[in-house]
Amino acid sequence: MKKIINDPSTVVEEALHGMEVAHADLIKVNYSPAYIVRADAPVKGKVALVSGGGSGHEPLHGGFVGMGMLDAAAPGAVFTSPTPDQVLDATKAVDGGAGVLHIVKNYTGDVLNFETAAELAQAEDIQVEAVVVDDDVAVKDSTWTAGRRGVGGTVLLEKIVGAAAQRGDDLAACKALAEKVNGQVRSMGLALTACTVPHAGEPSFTLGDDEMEMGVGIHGEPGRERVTLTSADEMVSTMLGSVVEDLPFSSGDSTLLFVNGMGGTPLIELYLAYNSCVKFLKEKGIGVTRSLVGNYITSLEMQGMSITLLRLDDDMTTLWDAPVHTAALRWGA
Amino acid sequence: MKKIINDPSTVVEEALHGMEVAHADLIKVNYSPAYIVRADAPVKGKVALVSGGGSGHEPLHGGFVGMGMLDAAAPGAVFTSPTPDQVLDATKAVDGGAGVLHIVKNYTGDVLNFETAAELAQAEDIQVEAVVVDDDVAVKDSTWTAGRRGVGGTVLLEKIVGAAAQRGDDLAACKALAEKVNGQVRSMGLALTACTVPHAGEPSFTLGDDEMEMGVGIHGEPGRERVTLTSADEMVSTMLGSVVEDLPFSSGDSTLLFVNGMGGTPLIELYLAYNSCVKFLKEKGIGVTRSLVGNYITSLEMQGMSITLLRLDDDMTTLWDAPVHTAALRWGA
Amino acid sequence: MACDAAGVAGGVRRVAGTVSEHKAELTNLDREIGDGDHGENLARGFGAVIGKLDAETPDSPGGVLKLVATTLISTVGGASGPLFGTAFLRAATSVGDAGELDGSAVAAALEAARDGVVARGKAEPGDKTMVDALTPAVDAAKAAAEGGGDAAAVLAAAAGAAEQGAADTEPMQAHKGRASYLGERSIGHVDPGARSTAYLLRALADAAG
Amino acid sequence: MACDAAGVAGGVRRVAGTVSEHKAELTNLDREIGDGDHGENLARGFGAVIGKLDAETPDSPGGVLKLVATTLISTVGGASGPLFGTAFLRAATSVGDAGELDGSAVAAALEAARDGVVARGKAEPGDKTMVDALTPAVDAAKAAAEGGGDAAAVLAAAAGAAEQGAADTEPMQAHKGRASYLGERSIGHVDPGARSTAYLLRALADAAG
Ligand SMILES: Nc1ncnc2c1ncn2[C@@H]1O[C@H](COP(=O)(O)OP(=O)(O)O)[C@@H](O)[C@H]1O
Ligand SMILES: Nc1ncnc2c1ncn2[C@@H]1O[C@H](COP(=O)(O)OP(=O)(O)O)[C@@H](O)[C@H]1O
Ligand SMILES: [Mg+2]
Ligand SMILES: [Mg+2]
Ligand SMILES: [Mg+2]
Ligand SMILES: [Mg+2]
Repeated sequence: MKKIINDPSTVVEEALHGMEVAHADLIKVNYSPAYIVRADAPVKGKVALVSGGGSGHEPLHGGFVGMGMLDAAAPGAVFTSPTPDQVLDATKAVDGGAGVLHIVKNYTGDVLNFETAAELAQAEDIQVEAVVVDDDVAVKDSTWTAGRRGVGGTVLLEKIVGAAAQRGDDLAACKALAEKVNGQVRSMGLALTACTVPHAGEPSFTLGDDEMEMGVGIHGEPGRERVTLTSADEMVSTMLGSVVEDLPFSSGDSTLLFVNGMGGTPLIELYLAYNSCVKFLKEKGIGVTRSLVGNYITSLEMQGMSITLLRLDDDMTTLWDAPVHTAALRWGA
Repeated sequence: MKKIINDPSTVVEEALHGMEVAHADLIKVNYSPAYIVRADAPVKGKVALVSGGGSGHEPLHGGFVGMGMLDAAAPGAVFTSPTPDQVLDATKAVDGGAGVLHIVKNYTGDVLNFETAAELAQAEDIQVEAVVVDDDVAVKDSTWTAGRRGVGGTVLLEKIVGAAAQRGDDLAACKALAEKVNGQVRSMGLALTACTVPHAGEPSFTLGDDEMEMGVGIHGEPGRERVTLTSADEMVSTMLGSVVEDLPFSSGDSTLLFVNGMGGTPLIELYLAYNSCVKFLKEKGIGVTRSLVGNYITSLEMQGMSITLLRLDDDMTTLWDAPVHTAALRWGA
Repeated sequence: MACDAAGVAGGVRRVAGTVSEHKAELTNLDREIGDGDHGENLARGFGAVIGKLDAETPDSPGGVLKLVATTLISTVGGASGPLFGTAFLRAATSVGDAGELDGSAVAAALEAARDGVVARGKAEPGDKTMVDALTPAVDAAKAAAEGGGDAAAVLAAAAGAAEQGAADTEPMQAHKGRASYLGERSIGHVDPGARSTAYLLRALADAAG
Repeated sequence: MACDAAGVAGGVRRVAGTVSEHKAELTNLDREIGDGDHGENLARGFGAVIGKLDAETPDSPGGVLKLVATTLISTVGGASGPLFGTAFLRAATSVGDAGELDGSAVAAALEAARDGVVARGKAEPGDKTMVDALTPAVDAAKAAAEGGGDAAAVLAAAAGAAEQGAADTEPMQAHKGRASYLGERSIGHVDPGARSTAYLLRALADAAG
């Protein structure tokens, strides 16, 4: 295992220290329990957005805390959902009296721990609603699984709903918008190499030199099938093919295309893949009016990418364009 | 070789296409010869900044083209300096009548090709000056080498001098500032794994499971020495130790600390390393007043990092804080 | 050893030792069909439990169980944190403020624990989760208690059945938790949570026996 | 073959073939002590040269050499692009508008080429660069020309000397170019630019012979 760390058991805490010092103007960090809040939290009268999940997906979620996006993030151990007290204390720290929306990626652990936190917060008279993001088309959504996973769509949802909260939408409106975004976004991932959880010390899985894991999850969970390495165009056609068919997206749609790196993929490959995506969508008559290309929801040092497509309407587009000022996404401010 | 590509010989062109579509509001791309310019180039009366170098270091330099930073970037083949005609045509495309500053990283190929381009541009009556960046303390600056390499300091220089050009500084002032920045910035890199040039198909070097390359260059050039993998704190102490001693930086200095990923290093490790750096500098009484953490000057999928330290004065700080709007760095706009 | 507050605390300490001893194995099982953190998760949780117990041991079995529950909930995270937390919480409620537990109290506590896990996680037997270790354990515990077994005997019966239950998860296809994403590829691996459940019960049984 | 425009063009075509044939070897040498692109760089450059020659062959040796020079300069990049470009440019200038080259014209052109590389790159013999292949080649070419050798003989002499010169770079420590960053670790590898220079001269000699 080759990592820039001191000790597997202090990775998350040391990285939080680094974030805190590097972004002292934006965020404050609490360590016991661990959570990150906007430096100006609580913002009175504004609906607060709290997300969280295992660490190892940086910049998700801590990198999205700030004006126009999240109010707090609760980072668990690497690939391990946070505990209820992290989420509860974060919720209390950011509640500005207008209620709190929990943004939860659909994993058993995340859902259970956020549920417990929400119950405890409600017992303390904080209004809490939750949206569970499940945009990963690689997983069959059936009673035979824990349901679709929350992946790249989470980033877009946090930005768009964050902007709505910032402009003053109330809790019910924020929750409804979050559900709408979740209903219109689909994603799929792919791994070229595995990642190594610091504590485990060994890669989560092994891939042959000419193999890739199609449909991989962001915790290195093996995906839909292990297939032979193909060209970027073919990767994109499999991934976007599933994504487009699932919603389905149709000719004339206006979309936000998000090509995301898994942490170990260089930007040059992401732009190349983005180009393949645009070609693919053009043929189908699907328009790309907004874009995001980069490493935003990652799996440690995994090489690979995920592709997320969101069907936009005018309001979502306005909210996407609205100013945001966080460590990882910033514009108009 | 595991990459998201279609064909090694079209990687750069396809990635340029992707960039062009993803950032149509910011940049225009020319393909033959290849260069990227600000969408609003030439900016009349403003000194234009042109940089360039081999591809594979993204977002450097194309990701830094835009308001407040570069006017043009000339991307060569992967790890290969651009040709004079790329640089010449880029220079002509952005000259707004106030002259053009070439920002060249100190590699034999880059220097030779930019020199030729500058001569040709001058023959066409364009005022051209050049600054050669050589901030890498891993290389001994002696008559026995090609001189120090230009690495992380380039990013900071492009931002700071870009802001000076944007506020209206003339060519002589921009050149003087560029030389001042180059004189006050030092860097050192480290590789945990090698990278693979698409055309070569094989890793540029091989490292044992417990080895790292201390002082690596951004083209996978082996560095100062191959040593046993250590803790983040020890890596930082070796790297920053050399950096601090070289300038030297002293107690009371106000600095910009830039912790850069080599392309395959996850953000969580960069923030952790940043934390180690801050601890190290604190002990020496060196203050960190500005920061940059992320993958900004990379070596394809290499795992590793570089650390850059710039001694700031008031003017540089103001220029660093000035608005910038590029694909990879954006604030205040 | 008597199944009083000190006895239960001793059992919990032994659990902590077992978890730490098998940390790598549990993590490896989770790497196969999950995300490679199960051993670490439990080690972190039971490590924190030991810290709490060192500071102050509650004076009833229920108190100890509740301390374990709240500590696991606030330190483990993941799926197993709330599930094991709920299990210990329900067990604590089940034993009330009894000063010492007999065989049937232990069996009842185990049943309450299992029911709590099922209520939270919605897994059924055969879904390849810790429920597949807990359910046979509850059945065996109840039988042993009905046969007049004391706390140690009931725990020993539960542990044996849980071990068998854990082994039986190997040919199953997962329908809950992270392993379910693997579909058929989850077949052929033992479920980490079922295995840790068996270790946990074995440690309690050994401490009691 | 006569060393006229067609002859030189034929030689250049053969160089393109040789470069493409040895592309992987040159790249591998450059992976050892550089950045792994030398073979690719030259293959891209001479590929473009062939395209230009196919479109139109200039009518003098100097014209062909100039076409090669400008094409290499505008397609190769890296250190070798401007250096080989300069070499061909100086050679073109040296031969002027002669319709056919004799032995001494070839030797003079080689010397001009080498001087151009030195002027641009500032490398001295022993610095472990292409200059270490070019310099013995120039010496051998001049000797052959003085001995009355024709163009083919001069090129053959140059090629042989360049091959030896390239081999001799192996024990050297690099002081110029990317390999210089390696310090002592550059010892024990043949310089890629010296090797490609030798291939280039050998191809020209073979075509002329
Ligand atoms: N819905 C569920 N019901 C019961 N047990 C579950 C459920 N989901 C997961 N588990 C158990 O949790 C174990 C995984 O725990 P752990 O690795 O600590 O959490 P995570 O999956 O969040 O990483 C699985 O092996 C399984 O036994
Ligand atoms: N200053 C110099 N003078 C002469 N030749 C040089 C010099 N610097 C580099 N070279 C030659 O260039 C070769 C490398 O070419 P290439 O790999 O194409 O360029 P780059 O080093 O830019 O990747 C070296 O092997 C060496 O022979
Ligand atoms: Mg987990
Ligand atoms: Mg090169
Ligand atoms: Mg797990
Ligand atoms: Mg090279």
